[in-house]
Amino acid sequence: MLRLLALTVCGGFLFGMSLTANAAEKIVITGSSTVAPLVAEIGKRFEEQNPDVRIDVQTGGSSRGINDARSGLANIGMASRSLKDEEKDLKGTAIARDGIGIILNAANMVRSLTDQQIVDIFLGKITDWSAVGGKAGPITVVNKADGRSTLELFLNHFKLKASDIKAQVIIGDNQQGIKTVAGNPNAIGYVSVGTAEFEAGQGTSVKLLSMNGIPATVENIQNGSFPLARPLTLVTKDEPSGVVRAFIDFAQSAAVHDLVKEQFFVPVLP
Amino acid sequence: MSPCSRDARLFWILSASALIASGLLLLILVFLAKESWPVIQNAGLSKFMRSDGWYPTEGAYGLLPMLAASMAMSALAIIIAAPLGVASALFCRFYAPPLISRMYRWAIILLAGIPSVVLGLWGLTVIVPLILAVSPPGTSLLAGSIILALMILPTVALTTEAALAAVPMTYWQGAAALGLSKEATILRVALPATAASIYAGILLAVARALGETMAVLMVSGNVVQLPSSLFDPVRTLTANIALEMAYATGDHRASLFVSGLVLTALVLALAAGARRSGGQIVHA
Amino acid sequence: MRESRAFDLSSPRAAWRDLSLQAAAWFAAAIVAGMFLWLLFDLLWHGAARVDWTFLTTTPKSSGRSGGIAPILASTLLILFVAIAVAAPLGLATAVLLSEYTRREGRLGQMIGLSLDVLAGVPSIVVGLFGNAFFCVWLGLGFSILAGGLTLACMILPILIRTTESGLRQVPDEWRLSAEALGMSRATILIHVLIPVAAPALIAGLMLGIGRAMAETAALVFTSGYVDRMPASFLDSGRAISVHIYDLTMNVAGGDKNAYASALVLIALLIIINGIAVALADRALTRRVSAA
Amino acid sequence: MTKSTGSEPGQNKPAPATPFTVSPIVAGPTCCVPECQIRIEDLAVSYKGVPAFKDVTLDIYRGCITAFIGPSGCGKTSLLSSINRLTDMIAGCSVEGLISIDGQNVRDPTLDVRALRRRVGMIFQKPNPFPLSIRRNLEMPLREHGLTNRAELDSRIEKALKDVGLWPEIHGRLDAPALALSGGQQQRLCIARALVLEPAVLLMDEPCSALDPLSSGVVEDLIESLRGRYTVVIVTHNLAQARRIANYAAFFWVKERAGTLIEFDFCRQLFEAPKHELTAAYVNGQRG
Repeated sequence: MLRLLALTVCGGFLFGMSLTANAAEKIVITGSSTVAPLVAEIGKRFEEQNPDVRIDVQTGGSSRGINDARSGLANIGMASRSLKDEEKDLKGTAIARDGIGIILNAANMVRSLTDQQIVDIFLGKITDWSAVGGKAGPITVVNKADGRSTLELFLNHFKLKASDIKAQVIIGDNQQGIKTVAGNPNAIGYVSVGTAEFEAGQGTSVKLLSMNGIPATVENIQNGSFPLARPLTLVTKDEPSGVVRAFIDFAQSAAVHDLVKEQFFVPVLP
Repeated sequence: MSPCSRDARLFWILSASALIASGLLLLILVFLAKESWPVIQNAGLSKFMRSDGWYPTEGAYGLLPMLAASMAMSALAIIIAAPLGVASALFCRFYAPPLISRMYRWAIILLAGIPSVVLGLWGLTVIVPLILAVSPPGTSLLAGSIILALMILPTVALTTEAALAAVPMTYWQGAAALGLSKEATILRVALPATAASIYAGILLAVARALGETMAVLMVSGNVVQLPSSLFDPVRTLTANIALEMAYATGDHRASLFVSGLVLTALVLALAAGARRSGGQIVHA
Repeated sequence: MRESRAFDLSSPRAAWRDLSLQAAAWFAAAIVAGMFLWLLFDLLWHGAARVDWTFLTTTPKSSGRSGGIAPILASTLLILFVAIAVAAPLGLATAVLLSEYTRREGRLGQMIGLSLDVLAGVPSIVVGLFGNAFFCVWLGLGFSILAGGLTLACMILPILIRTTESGLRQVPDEWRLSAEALGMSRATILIHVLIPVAAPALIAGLMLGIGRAMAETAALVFTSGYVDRMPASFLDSGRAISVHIYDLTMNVAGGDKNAYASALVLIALLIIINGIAVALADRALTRRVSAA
Repeated sequence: MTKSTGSEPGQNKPAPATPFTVSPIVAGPTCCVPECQIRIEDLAVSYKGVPAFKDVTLDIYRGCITAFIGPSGCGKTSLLSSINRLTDMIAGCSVEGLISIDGQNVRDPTLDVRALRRRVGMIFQKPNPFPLSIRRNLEMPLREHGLTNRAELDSRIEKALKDVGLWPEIHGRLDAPALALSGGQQQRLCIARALVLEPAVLLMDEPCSALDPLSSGVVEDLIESLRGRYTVVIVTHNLAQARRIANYAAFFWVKERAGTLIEFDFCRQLFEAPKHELTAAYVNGQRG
């Protein structure tokens, strides 16, 4: 019985080894979990058009994507933000845009909040909805975990420090934010505009707030009027060439705009 | 092949396997230590054993609240799961009609195999709103404990059941001969005879509870604070790693590995402590 | 052991205590079963409509919102295969060493036992990071099914060893003694008597391990990866079903329906594997002691 | 290690290198020529420093049945297990003194224990056939000792089963699980399992005590039929049984918290005219 097992193991390994010989040209892409589903879909379409290329997309966060691109572990890194100043040695290409919108539970009576009110809520200076014109109830602040690009964008926009925010719930990925706010009538959070719009359309109990009077819609992100937006970026170590170049060009082209919209992001126009 | 050399060979194969198995732990520890070394060197361990905030990007590394949260959540979970698990095993073994017993066992085994993500999702959409109705924000220490309890219950139930199955027939006969009632036989004979195994099962369950990540992340709120009530949102060490690892670099990343190191040390202390007292149970 | 039903309840006090223990057992079972059924019905409610043959046999489309999970199922099973193929022999051998060659109080046994208990408690995400650093990068396996399987093997090893060891320890000493008295080698008695008798425990451990392995998310994201293409070899990256479920619920808007459906498939898969394991154990047992 | 491959010991072939090759049985069926086969001198066994028995000196004669009698806890079983060195398996057990079989020191650390155990079979109190088929139970020890020839295996198995009288009962279902047999059948199978290796000595530790009277009688008859062909050492609490089947008897008693040999003699002598008053009291049912 034991011997049989051992044989199977060996057989399995040999099988594995033998099949890798047919490796086509492979592009490894790692990074932001926000960007990964989109790039994976783009990759599939690219593979269809270029049968001898294989594109492996792995997730792990923006910082990871940038690190892997820099160290050469990945051909391309994915980041859900623009490159920081200390990352300017790398080459970044935006393939889509994403807006960050404030969401409330759909049952919340509050229609709009001023920037100051949002800041006060997130700093814990306002703790009850009655202070901003809603039905009395303790505010549940839903914040993003430290290090996330969404958080950085939010903090930058409102000129806040991570340690000053008084949150009741801290979440990781985008959908967790939507699910948390949808389940709590007194919650406030911020998520990707496209997905929130989609979820609200699907009947999920969330609604997007206007910012500075500008409604949080995909349209307003596209025309650049919505203030809280970020680029989804593909990062390479050097000026890309060969298949990598071809892929990045493809990812920017109009041929993938339907995929970008399918993921509730906003295509970048050349 | 002569039996002697065959035995010798067997022994070497076995030893090599055991060496690999326990070597794995050593490797993991070395890996953890190596990854967390830079920040320990820079900031010192004492900076982690504080509760003045976790803002690694701003140089504040207070792990204490998360350590407390991890311990509190696992303790609560085992307080819920241990009685339910042992009672489940008793139910399966002594009280349930054969068909129900079989089905119930299946349910327990399936429960053990439900991905923590699914449990977390269910917790977030079902349990959290229930707790929210009592006291906001719903995502809380209590929610995490309930989900964890569900997750580790099968471990307790299955190990207890296996241990009960192994109680020698003579014990039952002996108890029956003494005219002991069923209840007395179970409580005074069967459970004490299996105490060591049940204990081991509970230990395994606590270790799993301490190490659980995804479900906890989804339902417990993840706010870094010392919990003062069951309804407070808390962040465990594992959730901390999962939330931030993908986005961390440099000292921040290293400090997350310190979280892992602290957690492993906690499990080690637990296992060593249990081993000491467990040994006494075996001899008693 | 239902013979114990025949116990005589002599005094009303004892009868009352009997009854209350029985009630407590039923009550606990009802709570657990209730929670489980609630969970199961929740999953069925959200996902049952999606599960059909097409779902099982087509590839995911639009990041998994639509389409099926065929490549994901294939990757999951391959990862599981690698994990078991590595962990089962290693675990069995270690368990045998612990139960047959070391005394429970002995130093060596204690050391190995302690390290296993700790290994069982290392958070899966840490194991995942370790797997990434060790198997993917250091051994050069990259994001691959092989690396994922090996990482899972590390995770299920302690469970496997512990249950198998306790199974072996429960085999009565008589057989060891008589084998010894017949001048037989330990290898023979192990292979022909002890391991078959302990097989149910081994299978129970394996089931727990498989359950845990299939449910694992955190460790696999970093090792077997995110690629949802049909794997062509063990060195390909392949998305495991729990990673898929996590991605659909937490990262892909509109993926919930397929997430629930995938969870149902996962549970069905567990039922099938468990059924096979139980049948195998029963057969092994009845063949040895039928009519006894 | 020495392991004779072609020739099976017991065949009439000179093999001086193998310590346990015995010359063909010389003792007649009535055990009329007492020839010492096992010599025990000043033997003591202790477990973790607690003595089980000490100061035991006695000779066991070839082809005869020797019974060990005495109350529980006087070291009979420990003495039995030290003869085939099963005491090695028990942690904390230490043996002192001398045991030799056919002049070969059993306690020699360089001795091949497997060869020893092959020449010294052992039967335990509880029947303990392996959870395998009847055939596999008998086949496994043979294969273990290097016999692989199918025909030879079958003939040896048949012979052993015939020797223990099981053959007529079970020859049609050799592949049935051994644990499905009755208790008495299981014990006879265990004896067959020991006999199949063609040992010179059989150690029996209360072989009938776990059996019902009928099965016990069958096993007793079987043991009696082994006289002359094998040297049998039997521990028993059944004095009548000892009296019925044994040629020699040894009486043990606990003195100063350790078992010791009180009297050793011809069985009839020991029962009918014991020299020691303790023996007299015990065999007459006044003590113990």
